[in-house]
Amino acid sequence: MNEPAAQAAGSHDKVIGDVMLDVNAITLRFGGVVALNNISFNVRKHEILAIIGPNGAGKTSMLNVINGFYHPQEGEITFKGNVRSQMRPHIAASQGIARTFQNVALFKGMSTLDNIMSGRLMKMKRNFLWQALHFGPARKEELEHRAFVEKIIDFLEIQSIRKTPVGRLPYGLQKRVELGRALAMEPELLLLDEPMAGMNTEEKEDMCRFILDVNDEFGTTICLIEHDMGVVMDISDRVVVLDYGRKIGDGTPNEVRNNQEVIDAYLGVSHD
Amino acid sequence: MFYRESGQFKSSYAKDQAIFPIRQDQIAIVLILAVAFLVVPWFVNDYWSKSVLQPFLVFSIAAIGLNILVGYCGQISLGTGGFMAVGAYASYKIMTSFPDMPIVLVIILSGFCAAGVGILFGLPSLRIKGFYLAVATLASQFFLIWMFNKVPWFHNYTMSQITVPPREFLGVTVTSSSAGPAAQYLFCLGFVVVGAWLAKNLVRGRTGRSWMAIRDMDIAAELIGIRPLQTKLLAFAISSFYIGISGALIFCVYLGTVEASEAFDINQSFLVLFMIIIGGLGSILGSFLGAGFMILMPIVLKNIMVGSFGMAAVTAKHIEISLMGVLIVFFLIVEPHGFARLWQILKEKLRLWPFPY
Amino acid sequence: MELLQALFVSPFMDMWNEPAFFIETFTKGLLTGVLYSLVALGFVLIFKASGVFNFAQGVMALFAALTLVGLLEFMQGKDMTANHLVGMTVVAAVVAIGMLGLKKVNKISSVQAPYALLGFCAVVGFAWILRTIGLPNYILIPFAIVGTIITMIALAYLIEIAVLRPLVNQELIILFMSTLGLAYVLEGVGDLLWGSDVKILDIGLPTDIYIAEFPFGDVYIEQLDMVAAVVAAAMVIILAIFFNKTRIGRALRAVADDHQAAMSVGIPLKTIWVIVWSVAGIVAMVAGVMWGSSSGVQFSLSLIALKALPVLILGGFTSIPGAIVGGLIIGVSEKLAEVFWYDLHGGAIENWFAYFVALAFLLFRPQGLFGEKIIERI
Amino acid sequence: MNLKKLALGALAAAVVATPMALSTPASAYEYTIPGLVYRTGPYAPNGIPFANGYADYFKLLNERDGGIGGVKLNVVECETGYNTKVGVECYENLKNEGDSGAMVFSPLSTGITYALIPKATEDEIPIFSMGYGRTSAADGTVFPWVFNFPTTYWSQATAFVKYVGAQEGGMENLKGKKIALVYHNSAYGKEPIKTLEVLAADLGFELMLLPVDHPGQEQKATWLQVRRAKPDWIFMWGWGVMNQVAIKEAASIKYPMDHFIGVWWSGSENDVLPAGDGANGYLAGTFHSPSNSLPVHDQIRDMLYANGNGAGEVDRVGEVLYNRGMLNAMFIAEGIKNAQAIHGTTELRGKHLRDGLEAMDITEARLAELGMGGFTPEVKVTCADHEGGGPVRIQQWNAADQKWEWASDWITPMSDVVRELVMADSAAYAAENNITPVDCN
Repeated sequence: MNEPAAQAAGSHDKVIGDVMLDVNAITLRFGGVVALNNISFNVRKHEILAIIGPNGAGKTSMLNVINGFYHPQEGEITFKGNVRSQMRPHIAASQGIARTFQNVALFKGMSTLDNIMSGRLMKMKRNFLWQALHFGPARKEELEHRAFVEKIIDFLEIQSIRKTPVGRLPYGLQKRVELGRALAMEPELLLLDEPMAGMNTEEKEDMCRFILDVNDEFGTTICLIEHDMGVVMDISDRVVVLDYGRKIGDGTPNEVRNNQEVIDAYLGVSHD
Repeated sequence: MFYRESGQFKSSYAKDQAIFPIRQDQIAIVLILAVAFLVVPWFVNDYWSKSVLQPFLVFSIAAIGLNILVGYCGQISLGTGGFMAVGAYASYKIMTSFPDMPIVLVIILSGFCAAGVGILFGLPSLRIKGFYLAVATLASQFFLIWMFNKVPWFHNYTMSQITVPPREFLGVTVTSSSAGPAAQYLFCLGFVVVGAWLAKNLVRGRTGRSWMAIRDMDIAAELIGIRPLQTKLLAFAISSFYIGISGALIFCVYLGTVEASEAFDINQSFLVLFMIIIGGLGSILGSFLGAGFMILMPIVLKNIMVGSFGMAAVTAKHIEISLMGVLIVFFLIVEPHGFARLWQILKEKLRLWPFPY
Repeated sequence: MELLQALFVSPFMDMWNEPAFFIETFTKGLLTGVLYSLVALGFVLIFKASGVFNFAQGVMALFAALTLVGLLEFMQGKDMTANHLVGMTVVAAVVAIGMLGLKKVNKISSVQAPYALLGFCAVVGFAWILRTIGLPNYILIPFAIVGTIITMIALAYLIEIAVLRPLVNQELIILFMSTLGLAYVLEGVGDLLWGSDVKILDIGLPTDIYIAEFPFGDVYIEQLDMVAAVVAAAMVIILAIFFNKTRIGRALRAVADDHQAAMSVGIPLKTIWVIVWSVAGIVAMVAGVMWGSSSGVQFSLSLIALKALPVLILGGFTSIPGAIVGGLIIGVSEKLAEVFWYDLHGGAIENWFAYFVALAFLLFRPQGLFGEKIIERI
Repeated sequence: MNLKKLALGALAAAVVATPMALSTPASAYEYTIPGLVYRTGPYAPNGIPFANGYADYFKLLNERDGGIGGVKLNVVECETGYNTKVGVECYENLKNEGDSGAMVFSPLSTGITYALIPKATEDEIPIFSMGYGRTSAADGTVFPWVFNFPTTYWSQATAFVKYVGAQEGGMENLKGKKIALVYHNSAYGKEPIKTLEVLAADLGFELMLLPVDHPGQEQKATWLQVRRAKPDWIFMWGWGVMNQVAIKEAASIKYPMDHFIGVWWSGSENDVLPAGDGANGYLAGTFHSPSNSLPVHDQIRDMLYANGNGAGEVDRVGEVLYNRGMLNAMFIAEGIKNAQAIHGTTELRGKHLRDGLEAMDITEARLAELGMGGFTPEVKVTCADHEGGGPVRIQQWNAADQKWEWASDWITPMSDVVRELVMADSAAYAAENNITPVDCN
């Protein structure tokens, strides 16, 4: 955590591993609307993959499919060698997929600390009877996880709002807490849905730094959606471009930047 | 002035996570418990015990139970009366079938019976949400009451009005009318204190957090790995467990005789719901404050109007009903988050006093 | 085996063997369902426009019926106790306040503040004059009905000021509980003003029965129920026209769709709420009259709200056709179940059976029969 | 802030405590007569006239006779709303009220009666549940503190069957007849079932049970059943709105009203008036006259209502439930008078009144003295028999004159049947609660 901030993409040397998540020919329909049309791509271990595309391109739907919230009509997903076409979100979570949301999906009635602690729920094993007694193993477990969560709080520099109900926090901080909750799950794959939306430049820089640090230090694979092209080009190792439910580009930032189809899709649509 | 937390440093997470992290609170709670356990029993008479303290205590348990379901897990239930009836009739059946069973065990077992029934009627909560669920839980209310009224096995083939036989706890009679006011009060108090402590532990731990996650945003909760069905059903079970214990205590200790369709009708469901909303959703303390308000307020109003102003009982009752309504609306407007929130605000002010900012 | 027989075979054989009785049961179920629908309609109107699950709807029906009877008895020259006189005065005062309210809602009426006082005197005076002259009932009854409608409008206005406005944007459960508080207030005040005796409500509705003769037997139908069905149908048609054809109706639908958006295009939310609660109050009055005519007006009238709840979840909280169809389904199914499956359960199952029917529907359509489909987004 | 809260709390506590502290230092000894009334809630229409009759009679005694033996009667009403919880609160609140403490409780609710029986036994205050409550309390050896004279639900059920038998031309003609029981689906409504089942087995009639759930606003299905099964007779154990709706529904299926008999809680003016002419001929059991023109009524009108002291409206004096409240009060007053004679003092408490109630022996001559000639049959209570085995009479509604009229003579219940059931039930209660029966010899 003492590493200096924002490094440019590719300038840090890291080992991109094997394919971790393989999305194969996914098609998702809502009634007559085709939200995703025969999409295939993969995410490799330890990389930062960005999914970009104009509004309504199906980016969020794609994340929803990956973590089991939407069930695609066709295609399959292979995660860490397990093939599946449909599953419940909590199973995705237990396999190591965590995510944040476009519109912050924190538990508004709970404090920052409790929100992040809730990310540890799956790791806590003692049943409710032990907890009711708050004694022995349950107490020990609670304190261990508290210690872990405190590390995340330190990492995200949100110590001062530890006990504040998140409903009262400004948007930027809420996004940070949400990242904290996802990190608390110690995920292998972290899905971030527009982590920087609605932030000012300074907050964006902070968030970039956190993302890169997570990728670096915890070795977490990250798949993110972002509209800010500057950010995308800076931090991602690879970019997938969606438009109207189709994949129109897939490659390194530089490749994508020069892809004619992508340029067409974005023509006239200025995103910063 | 007296209420300061400055200078109290928490040197471990354990201390920070204690139920009462602030020393003044610790002292206060010890004092309250000491008074409740050691002082009150010497002074309590029949009137205080039967009309004020016992209903307050047993309804506090029910309020804690319902608060777990509604306040923490966000599932609105109007079936409280039905689950209370399960507790009451279960305790009657267990008591008469196994006359030698200790009364504490009887009441706890009754709680488990209610928990089982709660799980059963909690099943629709997976698909039905919000007010649809609230109204659907009325099905349990009406069905359970009908069943206890209908099936003679539940009341040992006599009248549907069941009466508690005398039972002893630690050599002192606690059920039936031969029990003294202090004994009954202490018996209820014991359940309340243990129940509140266990509930507090639950809601501040992993279980409570998964409930609150479901309450605040069930979709997101599922995405961080919470299983909605299990979590909701656990809330239904534990909530019904408390409510069942409360029902068993109402039957065994407080009233001594009940009839399902009268003692546990839908008004009880609303009463307990009022308690937790006036007291504060998602707060154990609020359950107590709400129960206190809803039990004490009518008595206070009545005694002011009849006792002090000499009003006719009936006029006083009409005014009391209206006033209760007005007070409820008033408190909802003043602080929709209940007395518990008011108390919290007061504490924050006290901490800063005499400097308002 | 016997259980299966009693469950699946003999009831249907009974229906087949006794066609006249089956028709009668079915018809009575439908007609009862209409009465349930009337109560449910009030819930739906309010929920649609203000998102409030108004538990006071039953008590509003009681309150309206009490006011109607009270006014009527007053004008008929019945001996008044002090309470009744106070009651009359309070009703007049409420009406006056209501007129003040109408002034604010000046798009509908241009009543000025001083006229409120005049209105107050007019109500009391007019009622008093009618009382003194001793007019026949067919003149008094319309006046009493109009008086009650005005009272319900005034009540809606008061509720908007005292309950809805301070609680705007609160959570739904808080609003729900506030209507329970409101129910207490109305119950206490109603009792205080008009006493809690049974009052006989006779506004000239028929009490006899209609006998339909079939070759296979006679079918008895109460005329009161038929009137209720006609009135309910008329109300639904009027409401449909009101909602679809008038300017206010369009505004109402806009509010129902999206409060914020409606406000942003200049629809006065508060006015809309007053209107909706007034309409619900009038619906409550009709329900109160229909139920009160058969049992007398008394506290129990307020408990009919409980019969409307399963209708609500079955039909959907936001759907007027849902309330109607839901009412009919509940009415018919509970009557058939109670009567033809009697041997199995021994009676008195209607209270919970309606909920189970609704629950069964809900498991397939969690948003109710006609409710809008819930799409989960994140 | 804190102080303010504390002060408020203290105030609240003081207010709660007031009724206990406020035992007014009376100048003269007074009897506290608790009136557990319900003038609110779903059963208020029935509770109000009863409470008025009860209060008026005691007031009359104070006005006319200066109390009983010179001791004034202080009726303290407590509103229960027919709710057991509140009833218990009322009991605890009133049991030590005044010099005498509560003399006797008449809860007028099955639920409250059941709840108070063990408590009152413990506190030695008699319960007088006149014609309601726990029927087996008629066994004075197990329930020495409970009285339910002049008659009980079970006696009434047998009296109904006897009446029907007489109408059918002999008990043997009951064989093969069908009798439906429409009942309030609660402990109260289920009271007669066992008795009727025993009689059905004995006499060979068929018993059909039709429960109606509280409140009974909607009974179409029940009456469809009746229309289908066409029972020869209908008995009804109803209360509150259930009565009005049932009578209306019966009329609208053209059921012969003179074959429809209500319990004494289903036979008041309230119950029949909403049905209008349809209710004409409806029958109901009772244990007192429906007259409103006995001397005692005139005295109440003259001495109370003329001076604006009446509890209700003057034209409702003498209604069925009003009379019943008055009768309840009369029995209590006679009990007090007996107790004064037995104990030789006027400074009585509840435990003394018990002896007075147990010595209850009301003769026609005594009734005439009280201005109640022919109001109720003679009653004699003994240590073992707290019911008095009183007869039941059937009254019939005359819709044209809006009056209840006698439809039968006094019918003696089948005491042997009832007594056997009473003994069995009270023995079970005694066993369950470790009660040793009192020796009455």
